[in-house]
Amino acid sequence: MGKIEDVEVINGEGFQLSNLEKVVASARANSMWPLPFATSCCGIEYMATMGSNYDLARFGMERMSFSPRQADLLIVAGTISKKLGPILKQVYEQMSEPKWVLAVGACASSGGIFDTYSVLQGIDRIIPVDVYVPGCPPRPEQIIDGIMKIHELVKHESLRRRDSEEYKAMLHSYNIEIDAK
Amino acid sequence: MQSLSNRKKVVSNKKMTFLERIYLPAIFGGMWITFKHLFRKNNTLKYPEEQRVLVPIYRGLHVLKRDEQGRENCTACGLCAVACPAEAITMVAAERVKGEENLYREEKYAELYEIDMLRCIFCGLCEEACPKEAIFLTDRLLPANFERDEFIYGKDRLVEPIDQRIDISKRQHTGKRTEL
Amino acid sequence: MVLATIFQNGMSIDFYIVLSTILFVIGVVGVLIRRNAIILLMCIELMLNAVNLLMVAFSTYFGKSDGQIFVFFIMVVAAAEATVGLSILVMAYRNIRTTDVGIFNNLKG
Amino acid sequence: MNLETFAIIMGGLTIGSALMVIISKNPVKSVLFLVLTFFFISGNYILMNAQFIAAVNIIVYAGAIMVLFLFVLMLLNLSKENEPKNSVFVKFAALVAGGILFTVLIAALKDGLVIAAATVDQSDTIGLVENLGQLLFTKYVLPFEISSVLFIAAMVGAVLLGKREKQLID
Amino acid sequence: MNTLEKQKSKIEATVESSIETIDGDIATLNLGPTHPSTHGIFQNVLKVDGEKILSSVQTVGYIHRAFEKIAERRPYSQITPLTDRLNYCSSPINNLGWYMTVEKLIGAEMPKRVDYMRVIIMELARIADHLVCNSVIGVDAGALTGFTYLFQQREKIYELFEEVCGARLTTNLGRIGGFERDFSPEFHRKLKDFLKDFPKVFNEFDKLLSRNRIFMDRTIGAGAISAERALQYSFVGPNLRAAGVDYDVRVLNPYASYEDFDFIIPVGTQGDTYDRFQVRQEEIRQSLRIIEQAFNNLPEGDYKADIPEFFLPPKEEVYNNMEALIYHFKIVMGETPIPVGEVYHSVEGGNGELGYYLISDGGRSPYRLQFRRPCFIYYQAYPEMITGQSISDAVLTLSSMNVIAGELDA
Amino acid sequence: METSEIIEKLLFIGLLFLITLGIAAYATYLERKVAAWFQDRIGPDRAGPFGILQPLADGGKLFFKEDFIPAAADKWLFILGPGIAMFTSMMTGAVIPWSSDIEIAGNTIELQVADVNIGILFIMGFLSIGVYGIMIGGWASNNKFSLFSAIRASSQMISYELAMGICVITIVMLTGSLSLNKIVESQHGMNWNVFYQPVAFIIFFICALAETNRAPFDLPECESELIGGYHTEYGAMKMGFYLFSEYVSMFISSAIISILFFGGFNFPWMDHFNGNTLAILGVIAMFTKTFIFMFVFMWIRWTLPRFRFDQLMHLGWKSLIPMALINMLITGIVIAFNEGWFN
Amino acid sequence: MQSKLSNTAVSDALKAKFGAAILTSDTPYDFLTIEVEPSAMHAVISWLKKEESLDISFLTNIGGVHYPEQTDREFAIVYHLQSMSNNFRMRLKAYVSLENPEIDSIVDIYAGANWMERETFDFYGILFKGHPNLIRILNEDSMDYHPMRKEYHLEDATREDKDDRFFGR
Repeated sequence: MGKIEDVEVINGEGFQLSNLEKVVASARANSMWPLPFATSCCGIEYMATMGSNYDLARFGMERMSFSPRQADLLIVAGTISKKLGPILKQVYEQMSEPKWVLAVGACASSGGIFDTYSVLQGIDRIIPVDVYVPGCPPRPEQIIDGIMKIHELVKHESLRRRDSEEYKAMLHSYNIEIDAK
Repeated sequence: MQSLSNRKKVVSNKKMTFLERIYLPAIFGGMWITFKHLFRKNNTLKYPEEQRVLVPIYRGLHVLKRDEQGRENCTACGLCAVACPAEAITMVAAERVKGEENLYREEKYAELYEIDMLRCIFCGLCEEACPKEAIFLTDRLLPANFERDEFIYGKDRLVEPIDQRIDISKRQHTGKRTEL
Repeated sequence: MVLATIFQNGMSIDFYIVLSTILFVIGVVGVLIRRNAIILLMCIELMLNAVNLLMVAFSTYFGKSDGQIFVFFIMVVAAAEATVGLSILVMAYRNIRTTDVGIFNNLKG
Repeated sequence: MNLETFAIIMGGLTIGSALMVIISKNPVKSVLFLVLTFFFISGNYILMNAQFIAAVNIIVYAGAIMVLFLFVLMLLNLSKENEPKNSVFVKFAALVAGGILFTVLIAALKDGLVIAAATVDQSDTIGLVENLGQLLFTKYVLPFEISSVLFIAAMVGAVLLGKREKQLID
Repeated sequence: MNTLEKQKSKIEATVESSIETIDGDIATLNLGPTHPSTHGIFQNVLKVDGEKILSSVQTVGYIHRAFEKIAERRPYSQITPLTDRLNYCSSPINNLGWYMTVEKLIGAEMPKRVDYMRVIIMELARIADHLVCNSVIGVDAGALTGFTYLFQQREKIYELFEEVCGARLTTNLGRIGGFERDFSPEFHRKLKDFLKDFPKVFNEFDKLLSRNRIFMDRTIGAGAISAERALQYSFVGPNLRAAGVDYDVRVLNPYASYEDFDFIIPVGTQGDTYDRFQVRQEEIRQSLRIIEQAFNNLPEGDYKADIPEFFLPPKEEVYNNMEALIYHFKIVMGETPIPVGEVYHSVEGGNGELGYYLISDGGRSPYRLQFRRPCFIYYQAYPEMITGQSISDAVLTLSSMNVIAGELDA
Repeated sequence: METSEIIEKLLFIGLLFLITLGIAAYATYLERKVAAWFQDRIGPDRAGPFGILQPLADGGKLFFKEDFIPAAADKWLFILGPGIAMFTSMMTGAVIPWSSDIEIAGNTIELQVADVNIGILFIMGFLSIGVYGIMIGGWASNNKFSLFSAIRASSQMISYELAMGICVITIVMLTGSLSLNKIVESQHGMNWNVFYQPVAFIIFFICALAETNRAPFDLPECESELIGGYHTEYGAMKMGFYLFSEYVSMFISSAIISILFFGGFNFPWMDHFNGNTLAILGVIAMFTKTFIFMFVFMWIRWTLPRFRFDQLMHLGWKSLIPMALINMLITGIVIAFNEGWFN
Repeated sequence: MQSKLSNTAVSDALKAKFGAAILTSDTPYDFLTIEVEPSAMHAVISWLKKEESLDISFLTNIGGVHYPEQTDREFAIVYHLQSMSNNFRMRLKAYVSLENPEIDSIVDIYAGANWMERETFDFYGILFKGHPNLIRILNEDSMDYHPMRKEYHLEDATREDKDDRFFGR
């Protein structure tokens, strides 16, 4: 994810899905339970997205899973410092497959204005990111846009992808072992 | 403690009346409030299908303006890059050569102009800093994307297309002031 | 709905005598071999239940309700015993941090 | 499958789960097996058409007493398998004692049966609520009241025991 | 040693070792860093006996972003986006407080109109801040619906900010010396609508929780702190007022013409969660009053002060006027001379006295800029407030203190 | 029993099973929609028209999610927990009379799986062991939050069962039978128990909220304190089972409330109908009442804040049980008076 | 609202009480600023709190400043104090050297000073004697320097996507 692989999933062989896979993929897309890893400003915009005016529930996402075991989508909203990095990685490792990561806002995606000694310059240094949402903080529309992008990804993912060698190799490049939960 | 300001007023009353003690009236009152909302029209924006009209001065995606003759305004002075708190702007200046007068308004122009949209915090300081009416923030939203590289917006995506001009006339930094 | 009892279907009472005796003996053996006080209490419950089973079996077999009434009283005693026993255990655990009867035994005096 | 085989299988399961109660290393599992045992015993009650007793057995034993046991186990966090072992000799002695007890009990009960055999009257309605209630509030009304007193005493005792002394906290 | 003694020592050994190995009824519970109730990232390691908290140790700094270090490397104008991200629930207050600090340093006088406009913006921001806090108390207590009602109103405040500055949350609103632009007619219309609609919804929310016994039982006595202890811990803002001290920077050290407005300072009695909730509720009402007063008496005048060396000239002049162009370059490059000196200025932020301690050596960026961050200071009282209470109380106390991670960790 | 009778019963059980599952699944949908309506939102609307495929999407997703058992957990009990939760809540439905008998092609079909003469005790029994699902799951997860939740759940359920049982006893005193069928029959037309026992109804309703772990008594799984409570460590379909069982028990509890207090399948002017029409109208009446109560369950959840644990215990032991006892005493005296004991 | 105390009154009172320990007194922007001998700081703050006529009993904040050019006075520790009843604010400063950056902790006077002092330690490495738990608070424990000192870089060295030439710094 995050890396070259995505493109393959969308354009390559993963594109031809069987009917079952299509059904499962659309079920997954319509029922993504998010784990909001909200640390700062973007968390407030995420709350606004949850609220009545934008209503994440429309996407079947109002059930927040604070337990990583039940979550499908890790929404990282806000600054991730170097002190927090290992915790984020642990949360990611605890999530069950299939899992996706949405980096919301400049800080989570790249460090934003906080190019400092204490801030991680983008969470993609420690975990694979599927979709980045720009903005500081992004408007709820943009967060929803990111979620739609994730849906696009989910709907084109084959059931076997998570067992593939490429996927394992990709995780390995982040020092994440499949069994290390 | 004595009052510091002479304006103090105790606002929290912790004594419960009998009706409050037996839970039910308050519970039914609360349920009545939520019940009324059952019939209220929701004001949810169905986002991808409906779009909210943003204020004209919204600080969204940048645009590099052209003048009336379609020439790029930017003269690569670098003020925007200096003013950027996120250090997201990169530019390489070049001298205009003969024959390019219809492309660039000033004698210098930006050969390369990149904004790292993931770094950008949309504070609008570049717009304020620009002395040449070249860079503006607009009321367009930046889409999410899959790859970090795709957020480096070069001139291909920043400069307004010559046939689809972007209206920024309502922003205050155009020199016109919105009157009350 | 009223079903025919198992004895009317030709079952012998011996079966229940053996069954409840075995259960009772399992309870006794449990008391003897385990050292965790909570398990001991549980084994006592098991023994009481073995007796209950026999009571009900006899009561049905003889067509007298008295046996079943006694089951209620046994249950009452069992419940009372469990509450008091467990609260003693919790109390003891708070003081000596164990539920090992071996250590309870040594704490006298 | 007739009722008899059904009863025998049920009996076997009862014994099996009762054995697991004392064999399981983990007290929580012991509790769960005991609950299972109670279920099988209730099954036996139903076979004898003692429906009321069966339901009460589940409600009281499985639903209340065993929940209490489980609650205490969880409260004290005793789930770790750190119970000290008795010696093999003790275990052997316990088995022998159990065997002897078994023989004696069987013999005694068998005798009792022969004496009473004459009075057999296999009615299928004695387990019903009406009959039990009638008996409980007429013939056994005194024991019934006494048992309620016992309950109150047990409750008071449990509350007093459970109350932590002030000094312990300070 | 005889057998009896041996036996005794053996027992004692067993008992002792079992105390060590079995942690029994005292458990360690990790509240955070990603626990749902923290609403930000900080950690509380609780020692609990059953549900009762015996002690608590906090770890903070999980989103430390080195604001004060950044501030030493950025020109004055670029520090505003930093202040946005301090207490992000009410960033305009931080923005304007920062401008006022710089204005104090350079000795600029603001026109009345700027002051009044600032008051309107700051009070709106305060409402937004308190709305988040109080609705989150509801969410943590299990009543989600009130949160959604209030957030619809909060969205309206966002729209107002958008009208002024073009952004919702991290506003970067205004400039040193005034505003970027005047309030637009649309802003006036929206503000009128807001003042009309908001009280209804707000009262609905109030009715849902305030006098509901379940909520009262949950909050009364939860996380109480006496006025003496609160002062010891340098509490300020609503949390101090809940303890009964009517300290408010707006009244005692008025800035931005706050002395012109009539409002009361709501206080509580015991400093518990219910007091904090009620104080914030009343402050929202008072803020509405202030906004009404300021809005109805909005003076005529310019939306900026006359300080050409600091306030960017209008674009028209930059294009046409050499002097303006020079000012423009100087301001953007940060080369305008700034007086040497040190100032301390404080405003009443969403969480209390938000102070700016600025040392200038005349350079383009501050020599030292320290933020007095109320969250950081009062969060250290949290263990004292929750010791002896239950986990549920601790959760509610945390949300009622309105600890904002951005402000806490800087 | 004849073979045809057994087949008929099996068919009915299968049908009931499917209906219960379907209703539970759509209760999740309804809950999300109702919450959305209360909160001025839209709720799920992208999975199918009006989002009606939302439960299927959730189910499909959970089914294909990685099934994970934490290394520190007790494997068998970890699996057993959700199983028990689901089983106990489904079993309760077995004794509920859905309507009067129906006649198809000359066969009389009872719309009840088993007319046990101690039906109400059967329900109480399964309710009381329902807590095992939560306790086992919470304990087996080997997570402190789960354990806390398990402890909370067990003490909460035991406490509220008492008051609930006392309310049931008052109803039994009125009816004179433990059979649900008899209880329903005694409330013919509009002769509903709620008019005689309003206090018992309120207490029973509160206890039902507590027994099904619904707000304001959802302490075992309140997310602001215990993350997910007993199901913190559960993912995939096992967690789905837990969520599902909550809705199944909500459905069954609503059915029981309508049977005990609102006349079950009785409805006003039912004497004008007979035979199959009566039975079908009865089914409709029964389901209408059940759905109304499910709605009220949701309504309460989205309105009220939750209790603190000690306050919950106080409410149970110090208010509800004494009130229920006094209510039972008064009922007994009135019944005795009516039967002429004091003459 | 007007302050009930004047700057001169407070500084005179302090000079009368502590004499030589009060090094300088200034009022930049009408804000009383007093430099105190580091060793006397604890006593001064404690006295200000106890003295009822002044009642300067609220600690606003504590911060450090690094002046690398001033030898032996590299670090300033700045205390902002406040009297709520008199509506009066003042600033106390003490300078310590780079070799021996030590000052007495005031946690025993103000409980709220705990984290402020920890933060100052974290940022500058100033040691507060008598502090109960002087460890890093905001930064990682593994950090081996005090980042707010002027000689250390602000930036994260790992950022690749920027060209410093453009930013005039």
